[in-house]
Amino acid sequence: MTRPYPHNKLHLALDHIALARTLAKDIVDQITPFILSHSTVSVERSILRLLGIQGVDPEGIPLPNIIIDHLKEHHLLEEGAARSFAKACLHFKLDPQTLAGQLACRERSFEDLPDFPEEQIVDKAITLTQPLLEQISNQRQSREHCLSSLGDGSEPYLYVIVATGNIYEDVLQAKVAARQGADIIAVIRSTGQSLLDYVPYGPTTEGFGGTFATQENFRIMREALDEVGQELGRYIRLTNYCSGLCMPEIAVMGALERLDVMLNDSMYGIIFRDINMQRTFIDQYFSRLINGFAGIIINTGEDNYLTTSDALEAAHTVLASNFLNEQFAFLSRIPEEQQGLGHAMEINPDVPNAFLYEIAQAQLIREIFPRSPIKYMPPTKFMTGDIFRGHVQDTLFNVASIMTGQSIHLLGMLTEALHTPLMQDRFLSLESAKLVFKSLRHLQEEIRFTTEGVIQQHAQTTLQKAVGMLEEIQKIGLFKALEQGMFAEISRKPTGGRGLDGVFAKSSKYLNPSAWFDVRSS
Amino acid sequence: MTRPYPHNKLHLALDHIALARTLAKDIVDQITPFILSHSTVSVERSILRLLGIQGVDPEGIPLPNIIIDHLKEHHLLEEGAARSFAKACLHFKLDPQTLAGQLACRERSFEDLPDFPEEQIVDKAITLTQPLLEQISNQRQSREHCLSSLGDGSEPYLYVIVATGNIYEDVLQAKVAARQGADIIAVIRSTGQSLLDYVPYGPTTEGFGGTFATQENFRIMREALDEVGQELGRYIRLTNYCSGLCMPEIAVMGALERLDVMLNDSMYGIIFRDINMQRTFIDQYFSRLINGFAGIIINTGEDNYLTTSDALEAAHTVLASNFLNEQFAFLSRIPEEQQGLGHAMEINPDVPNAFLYEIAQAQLIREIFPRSPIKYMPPTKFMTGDIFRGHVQDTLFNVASIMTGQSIHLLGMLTEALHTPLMQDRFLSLESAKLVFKSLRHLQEEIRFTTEGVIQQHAQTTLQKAVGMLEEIQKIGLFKALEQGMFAEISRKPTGGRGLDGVFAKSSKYLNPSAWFDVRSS
Amino acid sequence: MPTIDYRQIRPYGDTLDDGIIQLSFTLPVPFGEEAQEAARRWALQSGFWDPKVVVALDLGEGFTFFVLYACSTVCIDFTSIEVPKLSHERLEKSEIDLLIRTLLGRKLVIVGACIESDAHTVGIDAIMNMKGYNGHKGLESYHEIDAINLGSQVSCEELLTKAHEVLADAILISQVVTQKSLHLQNLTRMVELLELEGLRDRFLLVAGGPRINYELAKELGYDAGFGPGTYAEDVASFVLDRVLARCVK
Amino acid sequence: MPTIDYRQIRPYGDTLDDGIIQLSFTLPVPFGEEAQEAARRWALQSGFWDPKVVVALDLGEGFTFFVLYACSTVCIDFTSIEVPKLSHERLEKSEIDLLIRTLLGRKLVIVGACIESDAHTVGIDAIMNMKGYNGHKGLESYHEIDAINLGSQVSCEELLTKAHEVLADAILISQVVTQKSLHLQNLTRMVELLELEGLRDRFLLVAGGPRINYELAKELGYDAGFGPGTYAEDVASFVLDRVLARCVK
Ligand code: B12
Ligand code: B12
Ligand SMILES: Cc1ncc(COP(=O)(O)O)c(C=O)c1O
Ligand SMILES: Cc1ncc(COP(=O)(O)O)c(C=O)c1O
Repeated sequence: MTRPYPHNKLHLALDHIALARTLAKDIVDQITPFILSHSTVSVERSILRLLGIQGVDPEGIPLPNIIIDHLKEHHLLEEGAARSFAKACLHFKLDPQTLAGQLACRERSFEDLPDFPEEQIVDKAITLTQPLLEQISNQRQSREHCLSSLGDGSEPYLYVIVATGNIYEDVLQAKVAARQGADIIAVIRSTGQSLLDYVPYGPTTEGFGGTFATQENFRIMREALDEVGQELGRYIRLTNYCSGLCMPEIAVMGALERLDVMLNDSMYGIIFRDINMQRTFIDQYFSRLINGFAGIIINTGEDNYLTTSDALEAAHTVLASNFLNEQFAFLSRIPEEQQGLGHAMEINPDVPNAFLYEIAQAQLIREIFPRSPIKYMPPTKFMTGDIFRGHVQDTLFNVASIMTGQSIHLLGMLTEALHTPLMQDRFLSLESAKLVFKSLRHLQEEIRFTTEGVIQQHAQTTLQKAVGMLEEIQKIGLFKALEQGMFAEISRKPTGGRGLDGVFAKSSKYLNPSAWFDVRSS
Repeated sequence: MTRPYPHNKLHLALDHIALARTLAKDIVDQITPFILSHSTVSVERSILRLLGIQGVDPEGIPLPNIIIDHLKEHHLLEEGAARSFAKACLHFKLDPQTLAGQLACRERSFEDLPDFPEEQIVDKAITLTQPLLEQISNQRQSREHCLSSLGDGSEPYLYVIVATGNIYEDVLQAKVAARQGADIIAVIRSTGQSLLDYVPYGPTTEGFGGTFATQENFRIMREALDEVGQELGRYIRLTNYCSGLCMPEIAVMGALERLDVMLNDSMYGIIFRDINMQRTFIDQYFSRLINGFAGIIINTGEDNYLTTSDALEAAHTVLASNFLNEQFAFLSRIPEEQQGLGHAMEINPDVPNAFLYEIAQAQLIREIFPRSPIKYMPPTKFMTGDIFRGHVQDTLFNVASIMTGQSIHLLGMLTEALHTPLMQDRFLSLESAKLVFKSLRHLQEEIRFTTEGVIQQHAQTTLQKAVGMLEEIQKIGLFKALEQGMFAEISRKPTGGRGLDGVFAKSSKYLNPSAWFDVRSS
Repeated sequence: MPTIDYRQIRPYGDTLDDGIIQLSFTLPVPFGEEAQEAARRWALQSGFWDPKVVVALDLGEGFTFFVLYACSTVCIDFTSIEVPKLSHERLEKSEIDLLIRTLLGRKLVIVGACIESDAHTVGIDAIMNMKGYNGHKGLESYHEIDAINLGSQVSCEELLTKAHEVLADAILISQVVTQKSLHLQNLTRMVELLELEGLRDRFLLVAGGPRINYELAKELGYDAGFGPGTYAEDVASFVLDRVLARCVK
Repeated sequence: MPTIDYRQIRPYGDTLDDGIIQLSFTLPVPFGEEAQEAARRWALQSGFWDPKVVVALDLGEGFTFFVLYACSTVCIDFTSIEVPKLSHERLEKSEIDLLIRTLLGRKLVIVGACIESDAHTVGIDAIMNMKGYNGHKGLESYHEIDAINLGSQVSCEELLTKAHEVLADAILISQVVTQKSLHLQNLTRMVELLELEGLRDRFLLVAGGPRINYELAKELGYDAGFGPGTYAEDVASFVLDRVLARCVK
């Protein structure tokens, strides 16, 4: 598959698609002023990381957290952490990391820093972030270089997860998977990390259902994949989760360590982790600025809606949300080519003709987002302990994917209902996908859908319903829509959930670091 | 699927199809005089069975074999066994079974029987076969009755094999399979039975890779399937092998015990069992007269070609042979609705786009034989010991089948490369096929093939090549074609192979029992 | 027909008592004939006979994957198996509401949550939320039940506090993530907390999740446990039965 | 990185030495919780720990199918494994022809067949016929080899007669059907026939087929055995090596 996707097999009404985009933009525009006028503790921590601050104190608390507490204590946060550090560096003539260390052992305080001319502060701030922003740019170039010199897999990319909880076992399994043909390796995060309001530090070997996302773990895995990729003559992409209460910080860490793909949704945390929506909208905006700048493909999480809602009834909510994620991404200047919008094959296989509806939905997303490296998720909800049946369901998923030109193909595992993948599960899954993709490689170009058939009609109806839903949201606003449980049938309150206490209004003196990305990403 | 198959998706040239049929008819016509003027020991034995003769002598030799030896000894065979028995019954005023018993213990001989007026002999022969022919008619009606009262599965029919070697384990497994949704149960024959020039007798529990085909085994299985079918409210069809040196006898046995489907090819024995071709052509003709009369669906064995030849290169040989089998069937007055022509999905899955070619070939056979309950065979040759991979290959096979409207769908087994199916293998396979068929039920109607695409072109080329092959055969004759190894790349000589000594020319006094079927089947 | 001796049950491949089973596993040894032999020896040493390594596949990095068929000689006495089961009757929604009204005379109060780091609410929602599961309405839809679903990632302390506050009859806990026996840790934590506070007998304690069953839950110190395929009425029947039993005492 | 102790190898699930394996089998017991418990007990009795019956499915007629994951404690000493292998060098077609010409000085004569009831000729054809297999030409294509393929369902007697008649150096036998160990019976029959006639040492005797390997063939009294993935040159190299060795003797 080469994007943009060229076919128009569903006879979709182009004006419906345009209308949906206008509505989605409107909805995002409604909350943009709020987003731009606020920041959060995690945004500020990520700015500290961009200044080069890392490490933990003797008790293991990350320096960025300690500093934010300090700034908060002295009511300096509203001006932005960057301003305090620019001033402190100018004043103490020390680098941020040294200053951070001193702050951490209470050898120094930022209280009562003398003021400097605004221009000097801005200049300092820019100079301070220069090295890491350059490192990010270099990583981006490095990726582009590897892709062009080593070569890339072909779409649909084979994407598998490792989730042993131990980064070293993960590395081993990731390498095994790469040798077997995986194009993308995702390291799944430990259960519960998303609700931590700090990022763990160093290499870790004890996670549940996943491995902690730490910068060191990112580095270790990146190195391993570069090594095996070099050997295989194929660049192996690395994925992690830019999600949860530390979304922006993880974006920085990922950008620095050359992750290639990040799970990064504008609303997932709200809906599935009960993170406060104000917090999330601000965090996602900033994290996406970084992802966009770093050339990282974001993956959105609409597939998750279908784990709590019925995949047939809620098909349009996925599409509507894709439109919103697209507009949120545009707001952070992420181009379509970096927007891996998510969707899934989750219809109950007991529904007669389930596959036809799946094809309709998959093709619909493909055609509406022709430039997006859309992410297609395998059956999970209706997987059972019968691994043989599961292998069949996954085979049909592979067929659907290659038939509809998906881009990022998450491999289904025959043991989905049982455990995070064993080494052999991943192997069997890769073998299956490779077989199907090879065998059906050009099926897509060989078939047309019957005019006004079930497939076309289901796709058209889904689009119509999505437009209807967006119209509704545009009227009531996104906050209200979330309160009404319009996504995944889960309702959240604007002031409920975790992390609201980390949100604050920027003061008029706030030093806005997002401007930096403007310059560089253009 | 309802037959005749309504679509024309491949843009096949109808005149090519017509030409192929004309050529095939010509080829069959060329050897028809030979077929009609000859008979074989097995044809004669089957006539004895139609007279009601069964059982074995104290040494276990079937009475029909003993009698044929007797007739041969006294040069009576050329006149047909029916004539001798008609005369003997008239003379001794005993029934055929009693006479047969007496012949067997040499209490009596047919040597020097007095002659009777021709009309009286013909009448007697007809009267003698009346009861069993009626039993066959009744079985046929009984099947029709069950199908309409109990109900039938829907196409593609789920066809599984049992092959434990022990009829009682077979019965158990057949019932289990029926409960799991199987529409057709085939009892596979023991390795080597096809080369026996007699049919074993009674219930058997010792076979290798299959269970002996005996009339008693047929009866036991029929009874079991009727029982479970009654309970399930679905008629379960029974299949066996009408093939090998005893082809015509097995046809009689199957007709009497209400088998529904018979593996019954015009050339399989020649090619794959090295049975003499003269013997085979005569035997298959007579066996098909019976199958046709009994309302039994025959299944041809072209799928086997692809176990020795490459499925892509030899695709046209399958089609050409299908045309021949069709004409041979017509010669025996078997209507299209009883002609389950065989083909298979056997392309090496390592061939890029293998699935497209498979679809092309499957759709081709479907469209060319729109009324035939075509039989579609699963991957066998490229199955490996990797049962998980095998399950994927079989899933693709299931997809291909439902996408192209196949009629009789032989289930692939994940353990194909390993052993005859375990109970659980069959179950997993049925589960897979049911899932795929339910999920993709109407996919067929939802897709069209791209004009001049790979699929259409491959189908058209295959048809052209088949026409070419038939033209060649028409020129050289079928015997020569077989000698040249045009099918399955296996070459056989007209006077080579097994069973030629059982062939004889009918004398002018030969009493032709085929006439009986004419009357009844019309 | 083969006759089965239920005192001596063996795996069935295609003939009674043939003992055939299928296995697959990975060994951390490099692909090759020696690897194959290692797999065969593993099977022999595990007590199987006639093991057939039907495929050995190179996973890379010094790992090999195997599929085997083998014969087992292990026999099970099926006649001796007794599975502990819930003793009460399973009632329907309307019956439950009626019994609460007539026999208990007040609402039944039930709190539930998916505790600690676990965020899989679909299971507990299936039991508690209005909508229910597979056409079986959840506890919220029962007139005579006060059902309070706290959702996901609720700490044991929070859950206990809530149970106190609403004077709950029963506490329902869902645990779905089982990797490294996390569910056992979390479930045990709750029991310990209750015991610590001397409250173990104050509430009926019920666990549920894909790897939970009655036996396991009892072992962990719960009053009952429910696995896949549970509906609200199963849980409500049980809770009501026990609450009524307590009232009588 | 986990370091592997090759003297103690255990199955690998997702962590070194976790011992995880997958099993599936059928028990002749009616579906239900008792069946599930029977499967669990079977696994425990087979020596596995923490067996998880992840699915139990009703096959009907009193049979139940199970999938299990369990942990194995069996360790294998990988360092002690030695697989007997062919001792000679594997040569290419052209080398073989050259060596026959130069060292043997006459044609090598090889007869082959698929014996007794077995009709699976694809394997023996792959070795003997002109066309060969997977791009590896068969013995018929070798200038210096007289290869006579008798085809399928050839009785042992017939094959032996032919071998005599052509003064064969080697007899190749293919056996594919293995149900109820039919292949072992047939292969043994051939050896016995040769021994009976005092001819065992007259011919090199080579077996092949999907379930044949060197070790098994040796046990059965053959000179060598070849399994899946064999090509003509493998067999020819072996035969030539042994024939030359005899000449030298
Ligand atoms: C849906 C789903 C999710 C959704 C959850 C959405 C939500 N709001 O619940 C999302 C996408 C968010 C998710 C996330 C994760 N998931 Co998840 N998820 C699943 C999935 C696909 C289905 C689970 C489900 O909904 N089943 C349907 C319900 C109805 O079944 P049930 O829970 O068994 O409930 C029934 C009974 O058990 C019982 N029951 C359940 N609870 C209770 C309680 C009581 C009191 C009673 C009486 C009865 C009862 O009644 C219910 C109805 O009959 C499974 C795989 C699968 N097919 O099972 C993986 C799975 C459970 N997830 C898994 C993992 C690892 C995760 C993550 C940790 C991955 C990660 N690192 O990011 C995250 C983090 C979640 C977290 N912090 O816990 C693993 C767990 C592995 C293991 N055995 O430990 C699974 C098995 C997938 C896998 N193979 O890796 N997941
Ligand atoms: C093709 C095939 C057929 C064809 C055979 C055509 C022919 N002319 O050979 C047909 C359709 C006729 C057939 C029929 C039957 N078959 Co069949 N068949 C197969 C199939 C699909 C492939 C076998 C094959 O060709 N493999 C490819 C060759 C190249 O591999 P190979 O034989 O292993 O050979 C290689 C090596 O082993 C080695 N080798 C082999 N022989 C020799 C000899 C020497 C000397 C050397 C050095 C090397 C060597 O070199 C070869 C090349 O590398 C298998 C299933 C499978 N996928 O394996 C079933 C299979 C072998 N058949 C089976 C059965 C049961 C039958 C029947 C008995 C069924 C029946 N009752 O009707 C019949 C009867 C046949 C008979 N009398 O023997 C079973 C055997 C079960 C068992 N383990 O016992 C199998 C496994 C299918 C199954 N799962 O049920 N079959
Ligand atoms: C967009 C997105 N973010 C995050 C996650 C994972 O959850 P957590 O944030 O708890 O690691 C998912 C899960 O699939 C997801 O889709
Ligand atoms: C037409 C036909 N006859 C017979 C057989 C079986 O062989 P045998 O006659 O040896 O039982 C097959 C095998 O698939 C077949 O296709």
